[in-house]
Amino acid sequence: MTDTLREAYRLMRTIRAFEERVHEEFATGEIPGFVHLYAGEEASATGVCLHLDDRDAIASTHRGHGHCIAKGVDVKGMMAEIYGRRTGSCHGKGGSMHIADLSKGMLGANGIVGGGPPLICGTALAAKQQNTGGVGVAFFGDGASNQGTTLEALNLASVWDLPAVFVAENNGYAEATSSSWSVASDNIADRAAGFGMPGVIVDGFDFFAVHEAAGEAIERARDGGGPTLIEVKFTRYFGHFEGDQQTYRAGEVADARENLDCLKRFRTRVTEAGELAEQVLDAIDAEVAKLIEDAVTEAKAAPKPTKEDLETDVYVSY
Amino acid sequence: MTDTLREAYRLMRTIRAFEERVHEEFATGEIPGFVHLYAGEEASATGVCLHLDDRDAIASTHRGHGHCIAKGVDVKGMMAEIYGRRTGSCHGKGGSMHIADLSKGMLGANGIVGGGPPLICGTALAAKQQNTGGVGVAFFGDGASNQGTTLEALNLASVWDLPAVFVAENNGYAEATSSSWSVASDNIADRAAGFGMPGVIVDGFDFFAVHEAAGEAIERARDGGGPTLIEVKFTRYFGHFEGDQQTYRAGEVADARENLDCLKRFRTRVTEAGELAEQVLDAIDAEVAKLIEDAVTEAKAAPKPTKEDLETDVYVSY
Amino acid sequence: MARTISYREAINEALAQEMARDESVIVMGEDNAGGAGSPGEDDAWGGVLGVTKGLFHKFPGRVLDTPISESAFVGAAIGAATRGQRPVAELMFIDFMGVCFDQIFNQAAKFRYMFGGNARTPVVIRTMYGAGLRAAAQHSQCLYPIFTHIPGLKVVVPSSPYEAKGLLIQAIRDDDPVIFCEHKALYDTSGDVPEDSYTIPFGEANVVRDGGDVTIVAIGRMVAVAEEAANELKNNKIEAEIIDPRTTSPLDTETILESVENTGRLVVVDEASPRCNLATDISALVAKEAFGSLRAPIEMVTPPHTPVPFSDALEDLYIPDAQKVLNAAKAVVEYRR
Amino acid sequence: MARTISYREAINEALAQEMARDESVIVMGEDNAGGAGSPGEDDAWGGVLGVTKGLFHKFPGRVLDTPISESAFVGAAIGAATRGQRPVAELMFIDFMGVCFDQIFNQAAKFRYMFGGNARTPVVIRTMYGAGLRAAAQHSQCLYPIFTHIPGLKVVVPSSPYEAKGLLIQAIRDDDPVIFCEHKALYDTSGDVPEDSYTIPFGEANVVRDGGDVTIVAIGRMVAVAEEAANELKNNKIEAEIIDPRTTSPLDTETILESVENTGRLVVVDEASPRCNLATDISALVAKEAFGSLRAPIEMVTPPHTPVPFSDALEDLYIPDAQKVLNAAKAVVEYRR
Ligand SMILES: Cc1ncc(C[n+]2csc(CCOP(=O)(O)OP(=O)(O)O)c2C)c(N)n1
Ligand SMILES: Cc1ncc(C[n+]2csc(CCOP(=O)(O)OP(=O)(O)O)c2C)c(N)n1
Ligand SMILES: [Mg+2]
Ligand SMILES: [Mg+2]
Repeated sequence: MTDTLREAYRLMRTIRAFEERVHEEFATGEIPGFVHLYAGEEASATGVCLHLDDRDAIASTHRGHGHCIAKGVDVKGMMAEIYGRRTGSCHGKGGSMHIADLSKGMLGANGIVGGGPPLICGTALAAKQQNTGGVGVAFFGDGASNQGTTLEALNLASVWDLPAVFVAENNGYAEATSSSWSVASDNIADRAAGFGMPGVIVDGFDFFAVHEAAGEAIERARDGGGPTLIEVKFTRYFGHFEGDQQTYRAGEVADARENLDCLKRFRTRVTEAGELAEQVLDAIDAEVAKLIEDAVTEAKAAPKPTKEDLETDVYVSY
Repeated sequence: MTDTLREAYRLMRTIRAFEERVHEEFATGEIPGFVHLYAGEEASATGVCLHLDDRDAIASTHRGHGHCIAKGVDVKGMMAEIYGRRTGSCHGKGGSMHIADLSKGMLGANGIVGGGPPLICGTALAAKQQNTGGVGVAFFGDGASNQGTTLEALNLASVWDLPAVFVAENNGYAEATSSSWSVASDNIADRAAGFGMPGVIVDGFDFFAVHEAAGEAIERARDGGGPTLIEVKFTRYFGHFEGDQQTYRAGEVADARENLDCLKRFRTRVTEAGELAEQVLDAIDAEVAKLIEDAVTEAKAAPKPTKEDLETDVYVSY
Repeated sequence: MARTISYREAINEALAQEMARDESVIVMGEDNAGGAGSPGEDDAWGGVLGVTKGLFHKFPGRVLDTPISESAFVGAAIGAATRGQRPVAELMFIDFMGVCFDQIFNQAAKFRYMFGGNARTPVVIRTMYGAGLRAAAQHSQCLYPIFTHIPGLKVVVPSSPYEAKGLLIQAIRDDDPVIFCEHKALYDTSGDVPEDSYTIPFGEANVVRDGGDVTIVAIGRMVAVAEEAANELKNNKIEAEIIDPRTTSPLDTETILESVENTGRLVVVDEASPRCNLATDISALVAKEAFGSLRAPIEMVTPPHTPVPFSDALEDLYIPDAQKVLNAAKAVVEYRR
Repeated sequence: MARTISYREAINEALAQEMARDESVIVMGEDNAGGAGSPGEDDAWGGVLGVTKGLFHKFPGRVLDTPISESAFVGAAIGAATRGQRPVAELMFIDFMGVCFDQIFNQAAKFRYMFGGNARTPVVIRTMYGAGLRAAAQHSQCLYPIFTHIPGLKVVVPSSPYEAKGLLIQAIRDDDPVIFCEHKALYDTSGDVPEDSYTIPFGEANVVRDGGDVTIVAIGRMVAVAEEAANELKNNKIEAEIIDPRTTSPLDTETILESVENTGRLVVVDEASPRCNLATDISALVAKEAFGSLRAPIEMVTPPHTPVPFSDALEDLYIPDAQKVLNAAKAVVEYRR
């Protein structure tokens, strides 16, 4: 259990540090393209993925860095990818919105809202056909919960009785649009009943709440009990993407950072309970800081892909 | 009220007679293409459309004849269309699956399962923008209730607070697939809550039940009370399309025809209550029989479209 | 040993043989068995036109019915393909691609490139295309040009039972996403097909008929139309060479160019809508790469730029026929600058 | 009076003028205002790149934010168009067509034909296309060839602020469904644009530059690339005629054919993927209709058959540039049979 806690903290801290740093680096103009940061939402990816292993696959979103890190994708490869380098996870061909590592069961960040849930029906089906006990987990946002692909996937997972978990990350906004407006029901979890599965709501700032709810859902899925929809509620710390002025928001971020932050709450809880010492956590912070520093340094120094790379990797054979 | 009852019976009888006759004619091999018959489901189209007028629009499905007749599309034009004649509702260009009459607010049968509900959000939006008090009604099947387009439309209608009614015609099957299997919730109406609207279940063999539920929903919509999902449960009398051997079915059709039939029940009820006399109903039957006979005769005698028609009607201007 | 079987049977046999050979092959689609949850027969349909009939009982648990949720189940096939399965998903009519295209062209087609080569998505999407069954505008389209346009997809358009079987087996064994386009008006046509399993490689055209006067490239069902025209042309002492590309992506450009270098004349017959279709694609290829050999304008025989009409009277005018191919071939042969 | 404004401003102005002129024009899309249900500013975004900014307050109740439900709201725009509105729906990136294509190509595009002429669907779908912003494979496609393939759709590809305004006003007044493709890398480019309202008719190409040695047909952003190449060609004493079709459907075939009849040489520059794209479409047109005038192979300058890469290093290689157009033009001018 101490190991799990340590790992949970390490993952959450890594995600946070990664995102804070990308935020800074983006401002310098050196990072190309669109970047969507996961800071504030760390407890979700971490609380879910800590239950997963090699049998399991996840599908992510445009806001994918956290899911990648939590599922074990190499952090340096990720940073290099965001910089468009040949040493990146996708050799610079994908970028932030397409980081993937299929060998780790990470099916990719996804530039299409609602792109992931159908794919996860497939990874869950494969696990079922192969009898591996594996599960599929689809992460998607409140905005994506209105995309037909997502809704179809919920129904299909139930109909096929798949070992799947649908994690609706409700951070209150899809771009500048409030989920209280765009989701016609009170909660995304209220949709679960219409697709024949349990729907659960958890506080996304609370690692332990997410971890517990995800644990139950994943265990049920592994045991043949079918899919679950988990709605995780929280706030993103940065804009929709880097560059977003966020004039549609009020003071919710400052409040969340101050009073709800998953890392702070985690630290308070585990130290007060005597489960992990402050020094252990501080050591992790330092270790993570170094990792991120190295990742950025190496990414910046790495070569970009060249003419030879342009037309490769389209097909296995053609 | 007597007028409404008479009209209700006339519409239901017209639909039944139309479909029974198309069934016979199809068997002779003279009707081209795919034909899906609405017999058995008459109370739905009729019970809903009797509340509608020129301000209102409906969208239908591949099983569209009943909706067309109930919304006032010319029966002879329909028959000619099914025969592919130049005198048909669509000049022979559409066929059974695309009969439409926009001047009557009938947006078309639709070859795409789930094609209609998004369109109806639009007709409802237009009514709202123009402040006509009009409503939009989308008919769709149990199979279509699993199509993402349908589910998205439910949410959008709620979010935009549209004067729309969604009528899920659950006839137990999508092709050969049972709705008890393909719809993961117990009822399609159970999905309404997830999209912030009331969900109602009615006996589709009972004209009065449909008429009442639809009346409430349509009135609420006209009054600015937003959309409703109505699930109408019944059985289709013929195969999915003409030619379907229906080996997936048990004795439900014989039972329904014998004990649940909407026309029989309607007749019993109105005659027993003394609202309409047997003779009045018989006279309608005779009138309808003649109409259908004439429609077939005229359709068979009508000319087919010619070379000159092939490339017209693609654009208003090009 | 070859027997005469139908296009439908050839496809069914290819599926059955590959399912027997490789456990990871699974089949899914609306009513691919037929009867899920119903009280009667549980393999009631075998697909809307019976192509997958019988597989359900032969391969228990490996033929899956689906709800009418094309995005979800096509996506599921794609997801499963990334995890060790070789799914064959049926998109009943190619016309329905509009409700699930994203999963095909933004997901399956791009995984390998976006992920820097670290993906393999061996999924086959079988789908029915084409006019001739009076199925009207939403059930009669070709649309393979759209899939051909997308890098990352392979597109197969078998013209006969023999091609159907060999190309489908190849598609299933292939490691890239494949769109397998079956012409609905061909299902009941017959031809000689070996009983044993065999593959036809992608990107290798079939020279259906040799001839030195004009090259006719024809796609899918149009191959038979071209053959009909070629018989008639022979009566006019014109020898047409007919090329069936068999796959539009990859396209066997070499065979086409060689033929045109020999004949100097080209007619392309494509049942797809005329703008940005295979006829334009192949014409452009030749106008670029074999211009020096061309002795006449390149003719394209296609339907008009209209949706597919319902009425038999119109549909018969809509679909390219042998007469139109004949006229085009004569025009290019008789052309004098 | 013309002033210099940006492509973004030109589009915004066209929308504002048409909304002022015609009450039935409404605008909808994800964050087209921005801020629905949120505590802060209620016109916070004006679309993801600010194109519709300001309209929300100018035209109360006529700029609608939407959930991320492209099928539903694009379908709603289409449905509303059949009932007296002239909706302009924004499909944020053209790459998202895969989740809503059915409503566009099977519904809007086919209504009029399927219903025997008894339908009118004046809907405009504005959408952003093209590479250059390091937006990677799912946010950088062109895809207008797919829409051009579909009978019943009109497709507009404005190359400058002037064309953008005049073509958008025409699109809104047009009675057919129009796909209006805005190149994301052009939003910040500027040009002279009349303040008053004006329309540019569909199907009339713009001859951007006269020249007798080679015809260059270029689409959308490629017009500027062609101009750059033409300047360089001039230094080589080669006079290029540049044609901007402005609409790909309808296509002004006459202007293209006349030019090639004069120059005898053709280069087509298309940013879309190379198979079944506009470059092949226009090449095929010319190889069929102007063969007698052609004095050289038809060259096509397009990206390779790959998804759009993310890294700036690769994306810059991917997009056709002036050097490639220059090389192609030189090749056809210098060609000897
Ligand atoms: C199909 C599709 N529609 C629209 C977009 C543009 N888009 C990208 S992210 C986003 C908002 C997503 O909101 P949500 O699902 O809540 O995820 P979050 O950004 O809050 O993590 C939108 C509209 C897209 N990428 N794909
Ligand atoms: C998008 C799409 N998928 C599949 C089909 C093929 N199809 C036509 S009708 C049908 C069954 C529809 O079932 P349901 O919605 O219950 O309507 P019913 O036929 O029972 O009236 C199917 C699968 C289609 N036309 N469109
Ligand atoms: Mg969100
Ligand atoms: Mg049904």
